[in-house]
Amino acid sequence: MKIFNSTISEIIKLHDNINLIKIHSPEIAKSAKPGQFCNIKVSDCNFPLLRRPFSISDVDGEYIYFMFNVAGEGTKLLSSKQNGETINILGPLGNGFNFETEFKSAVIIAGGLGVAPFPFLTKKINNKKIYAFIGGRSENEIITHGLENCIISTDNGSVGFKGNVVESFKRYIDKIDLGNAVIFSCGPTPMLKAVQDLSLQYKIKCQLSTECAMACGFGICQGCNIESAEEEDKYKLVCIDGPVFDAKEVKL
Amino acid sequence: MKIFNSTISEIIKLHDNINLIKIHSPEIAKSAKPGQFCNIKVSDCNFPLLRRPFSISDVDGEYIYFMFNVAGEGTKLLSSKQNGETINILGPLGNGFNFETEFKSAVIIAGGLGVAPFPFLTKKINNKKIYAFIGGRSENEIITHGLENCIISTDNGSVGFKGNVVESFKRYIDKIDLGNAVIFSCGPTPMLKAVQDLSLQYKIKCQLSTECAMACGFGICQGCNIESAEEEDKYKLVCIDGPVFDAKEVKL
Amino acid sequence: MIDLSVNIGKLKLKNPVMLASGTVGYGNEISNFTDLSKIGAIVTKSVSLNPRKGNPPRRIMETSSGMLNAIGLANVGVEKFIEDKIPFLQKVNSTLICNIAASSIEEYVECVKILEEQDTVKGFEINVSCPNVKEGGLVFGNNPEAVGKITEKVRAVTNKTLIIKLSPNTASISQFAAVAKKEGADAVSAINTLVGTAFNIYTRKPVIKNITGGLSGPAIKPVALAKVLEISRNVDIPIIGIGGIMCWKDAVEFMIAGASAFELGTVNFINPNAGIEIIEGLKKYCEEMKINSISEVTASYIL
Amino acid sequence: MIDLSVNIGKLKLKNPVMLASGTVGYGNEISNFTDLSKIGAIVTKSVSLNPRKGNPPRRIMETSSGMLNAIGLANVGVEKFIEDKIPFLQKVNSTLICNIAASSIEEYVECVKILEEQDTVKGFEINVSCPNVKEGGLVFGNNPEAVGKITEKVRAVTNKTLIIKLSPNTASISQFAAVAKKEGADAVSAINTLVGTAFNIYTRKPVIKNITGGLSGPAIKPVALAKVLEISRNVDIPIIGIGGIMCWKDAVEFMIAGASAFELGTVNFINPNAGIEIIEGLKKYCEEMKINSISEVTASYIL
Ligand SMILES: Cc1cc2nc3c(=O)[nH]c(=O)nc-3n(C[C@H](O)[C@H](O)[C@H](O)COP(=O)(O)OP(=O)(O)OC[C@H]3O[C@@H](n4cnc5c(N)ncnc54)[C@H](O)[C@@H]3O)c2cc1C
Ligand SMILES: Cc1cc2nc3c(=O)[nH]c(=O)nc-3n(C[C@H](O)[C@H](O)[C@H](O)COP(=O)(O)OP(=O)(O)OC[C@H]3O[C@@H](n4cnc5c(N)ncnc54)[C@H](O)[C@@H]3O)c2cc1C
Ligand SMILES: Cc1cc2nc3c(=O)[nH]c(=O)nc-3n(C[C@H](O)[C@H](O)[C@H](O)COP(=O)(O)O)c2cc1C
Ligand SMILES: Cc1cc2nc3c(=O)[nH]c(=O)nc-3n(C[C@H](O)[C@H](O)[C@H](O)COP(=O)(O)O)c2cc1C
Ligand code: FES
Ligand code: FES
Repeated sequence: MKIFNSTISEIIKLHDNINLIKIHSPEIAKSAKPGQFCNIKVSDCNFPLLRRPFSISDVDGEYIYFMFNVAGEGTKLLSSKQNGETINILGPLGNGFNFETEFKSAVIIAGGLGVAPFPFLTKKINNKKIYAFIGGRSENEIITHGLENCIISTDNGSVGFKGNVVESFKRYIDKIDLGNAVIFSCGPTPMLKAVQDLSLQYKIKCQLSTECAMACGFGICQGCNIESAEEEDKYKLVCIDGPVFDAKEVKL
Repeated sequence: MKIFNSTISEIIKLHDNINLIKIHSPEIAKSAKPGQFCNIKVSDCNFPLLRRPFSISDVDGEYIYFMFNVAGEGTKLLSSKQNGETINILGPLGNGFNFETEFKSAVIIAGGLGVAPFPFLTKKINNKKIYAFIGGRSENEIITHGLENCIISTDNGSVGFKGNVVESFKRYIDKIDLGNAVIFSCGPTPMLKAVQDLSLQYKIKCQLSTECAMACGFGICQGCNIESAEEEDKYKLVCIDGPVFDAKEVKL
Repeated sequence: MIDLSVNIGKLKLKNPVMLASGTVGYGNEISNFTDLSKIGAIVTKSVSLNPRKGNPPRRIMETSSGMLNAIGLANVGVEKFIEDKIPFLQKVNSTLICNIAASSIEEYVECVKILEEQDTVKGFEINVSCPNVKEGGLVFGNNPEAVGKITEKVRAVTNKTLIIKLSPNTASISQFAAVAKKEGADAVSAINTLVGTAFNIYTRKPVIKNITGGLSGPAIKPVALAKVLEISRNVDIPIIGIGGIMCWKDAVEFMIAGASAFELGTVNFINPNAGIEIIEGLKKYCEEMKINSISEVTASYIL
Repeated sequence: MIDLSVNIGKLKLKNPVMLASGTVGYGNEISNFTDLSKIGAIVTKSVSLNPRKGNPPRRIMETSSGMLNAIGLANVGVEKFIEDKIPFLQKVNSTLICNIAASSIEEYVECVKILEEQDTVKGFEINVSCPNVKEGGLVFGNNPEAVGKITEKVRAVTNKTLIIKLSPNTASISQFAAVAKKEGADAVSAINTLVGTAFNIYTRKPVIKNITGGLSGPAIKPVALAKVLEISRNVDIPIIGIGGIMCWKDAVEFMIAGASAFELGTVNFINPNAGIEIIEGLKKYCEEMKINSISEVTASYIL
């Protein structure tokens, strides 16, 4: 967990609006865990003011990858970077997924850009049976880059199952050995909430990678609070207690 | 005088820190006069907030040129533009040089980036005898691009006469037919002041292109005021009454 | 057809877009870039009884997402305003609001009396909040009694729409709005600029000759919105929202926070056609949100 | 060798760089990124008598060159602070200032009394100006009598350095500084955040759950500088400048405007090593300007 000036080696366009940025950062590559994120300064000046958090999407040797779409000013600036430019990265941050427990199958449930952390996770759990439920509004929101055994769904049915990703997963509930499975999920909060409800209902182990507005990303601003399911009198912080939470830990 | 989204066709490096940006803008090219300027939005977002004023350095067919150095955030952004990008330009603004009077020789006195407007002026007065006194702190501040008959000076003597550009000009005072000459000068305010004093002392016709902080560039903010030498009770505005003033008109 | 018209007191504007005092001059220069006849209202640069030279240079500087200005109410004076400026403004088919600055209550009254005769002038915006002049300005703007007095006295001499422009440099702006309402103002406008400064670290002098200046632009938008909301929650008076509006989304935020109309200031310097673009944006927003009349947006906040 | 040390009342700091309350936590997390032992002083997150959960999400949002926050003084309470946080802060070789928030004068006094016993705590910064809590906060911060009372009562129970942190949400900050001085404060710090808000134009709800938040960051720097200058010109009391400092140049501006020391807030989130970089910048500035002691810069403005 440090601040690095790292060199951008490539920006790869996965889709119209979805980019994969490859950065040379041996230190982060060495220590990063799937589900962790970095807080990136997208410009050299005071605008945009705050860093932008992005999940570490993949690690390959001394390189790290982030997957992002152009959402606003910050990601627009990021997408217009040139190869060879340096970029200021603070990380790795957060707890990451816990995949060192006993389980046989991994159920990935990702909505939209929620796939971002899963190429890295997929690499680390390649000895397990993986089901990757990937959902999006339409075909051009579906990214399967770096994933395995993808089961695709789109809201408009333009590719795969027509419906949301949770419905898509539900169709498999009988087919997967859920007692030995762990759900790893990332995506928009309403989706995470549905996954959480489902996991509690079916008593499936479940880890949710949450998102929220952040200022610092490392525990000093207290801006990223999330309601705890366990303690009434205290919030958890997404940046240091998360971003990955057990489904039982937080109220979404 | 309109707002245009124009395409950058090229950014040419004249020196380490000095750039010439070539922009396709038929409308401005058509109506521009030497000494006029444009107010350029260097980014697509609210930062930097204000436009940046730049003299029209040259016009060639449907293309216009601006010469600039990297001074701060705004010019840094400008210098990192890519060929083919569009840029928002408001102009042409200001009055420009008056070169349609009777005169035989033009004495250009330019300090540093003050040379910016003179390639264009040089083109328009190529039937006159031109003396272009070009000064800078050192060799890498000397730009002679688009100029004719340059007499160079540097503060550190690294090239040309050692001394400032006004001293450099003074050496020629006896050699030029000053009664039939007009001085056109642009550069830092202390230099302009010296030129002004000299012109008043020797009774040489003299036009000064001044610079100051501007918000709008077209007369609505009243931010660019300059003391008038003629009227006690009113300021002049650099953006619409200038930026070119007769040496007798303003107090520097 | 979406109804963009709004009412400020008795005054009906064709849309809520107003151009703020000091940021449109007297209309002529900006009309090179935009069609003023489409704009809801134009508020003139503050006019005072006598011409004012304004502050010496340097008057402006850019700050992070904002700018400081200390123009010092430079203006041609009421007489010349009527002679030289009104003829042009008359031809523009917008609504003309005259912003008045003064160093004494009598001067406000005198100015308004003179302009009351002018049919082209549809209303007054009383600037009690200019931070950049020695006399008047904030001396009035930070004193509720003075604001009450000015409102009362000016109200007595005009039947036109009367707007009091409030200073944000105060702990409780709604207190001032309440006073203005009580003394008969038709509306308040908020906010004028925040007092700010900057220093040159090598000369140790203030960058702005006047020492302090007024901060405007997107930097102040959150503050301006909070002030509008504060007035809206506490005083029942039409509010004209001002401060850092750059695009139609910002404008909608101000209306949600309580504004019946809004003024564009600093943005005019950067995009003199912003008013027209904002009108287009408002229309699309209303369509998307199924709003028939823009005035439904005013104070539609859900807290 | 340039002397970077400064005095705040009886307290000597090794340099004028302080880390602002609420933007360094209790020091542990930020110490991963910077060497706290080189920092002049660390001001803790506001501590209150009892633990506070703080406001529900969403607590923060970015604005143009600034951010809004409404953390709501979430903190562990004074007891746990002593138990859990002081041990770490003790080991850090900086100077520890405890920022105190409270809902009543008695609570301020009680808190200070308890912490007075702690040798590690070298001074108190009394937060009378938090805009994000229902009780206390600005209710005190906008009332000179209340600020006077708090200062007086707290002064009575501590011999440590006493700093009153002032609100900018007022017409005359120097009035508050004068009261603080009169009642025995050693210094004032200025400014806390400006009240601001933002709305989601589709839901029409405030973006920040607390409705309003405090605006910080470079957007407010000109306002903060003007407040520091105002105090400096009117009241003879050491000032700690705060508001939008991002780099050493900003810091120098604050010192020129009157500050004896300054606090870094929002910048810590973006560059947690900013304090160290600013120390380096100050040294170079002093060399270049032939300044022997940084304290010569304080209030060196030429108006
Ligand atoms: C732990 C974490 C991991 C993330 N991983 C990824 C990822 O791998 N790929 C990806 O594309 N996006 C990711 N995001 C979301 C990403 O941070 C936002 O898309 C990005 O900040 C938008 O910035 P902007 O300037 O383009 O948008 P703007 O909307 O202009 O940003 C304005 C402000 O809102 C905040 N913001 C906007 N959207 C979000 C959001 N969804 N979540 C949190 N804050 C937001 C920004 O940080 C900024 O402060 C992640 C967010 C978090 C918290
Ligand atoms: C009529 C006119 C013509 C000009 N022509 C040229 C030209 O042809 N080539 C060129 O390189 N420069 C020219 N300048 C100066 C140029 O506008 C500034 O260098 C530029 O604005 C600096 O912007 P920045 O963001 O890089 O610097 P910053 O210092 O970061 O700018 C901060 C603020 O200060 C203002 N500012 C900074 N320097 C100047 C300056 N010298 N004059 C006025 N305002 C300034 C900026 O506009 C901005 O608002 C001209 C200025 C004027 C008024
Ligand atoms: C250069 C400038 C000059 C101004 N002059 C006046 C003025 O004469 N009278 C007045 O009431 N307000 C004046 N204002 C304040 C604006 O009308 C407006 O209240 C303020 O700028 C905030 O809006 P903005 O952030 O959109 O600019 C001026 C503002 C600027 C930037
Ligand atoms: C997230 C956040 C939390 C803050 N919490 C406190 C606090 O608990 N007590 C306090 O006195 N000030 C608090 N502040 C105010 C800062 O200490 C500082 O006065 C303000 O942010 C202005 O400085 P800046 O612009 O450098 O951030 C907080 C500021 C922020 C941004
Ligand atoms: S983002 Fe700052 S504490 Fe979590
Ligand atoms: S720059 Fe606005 S009036 Fe000249």
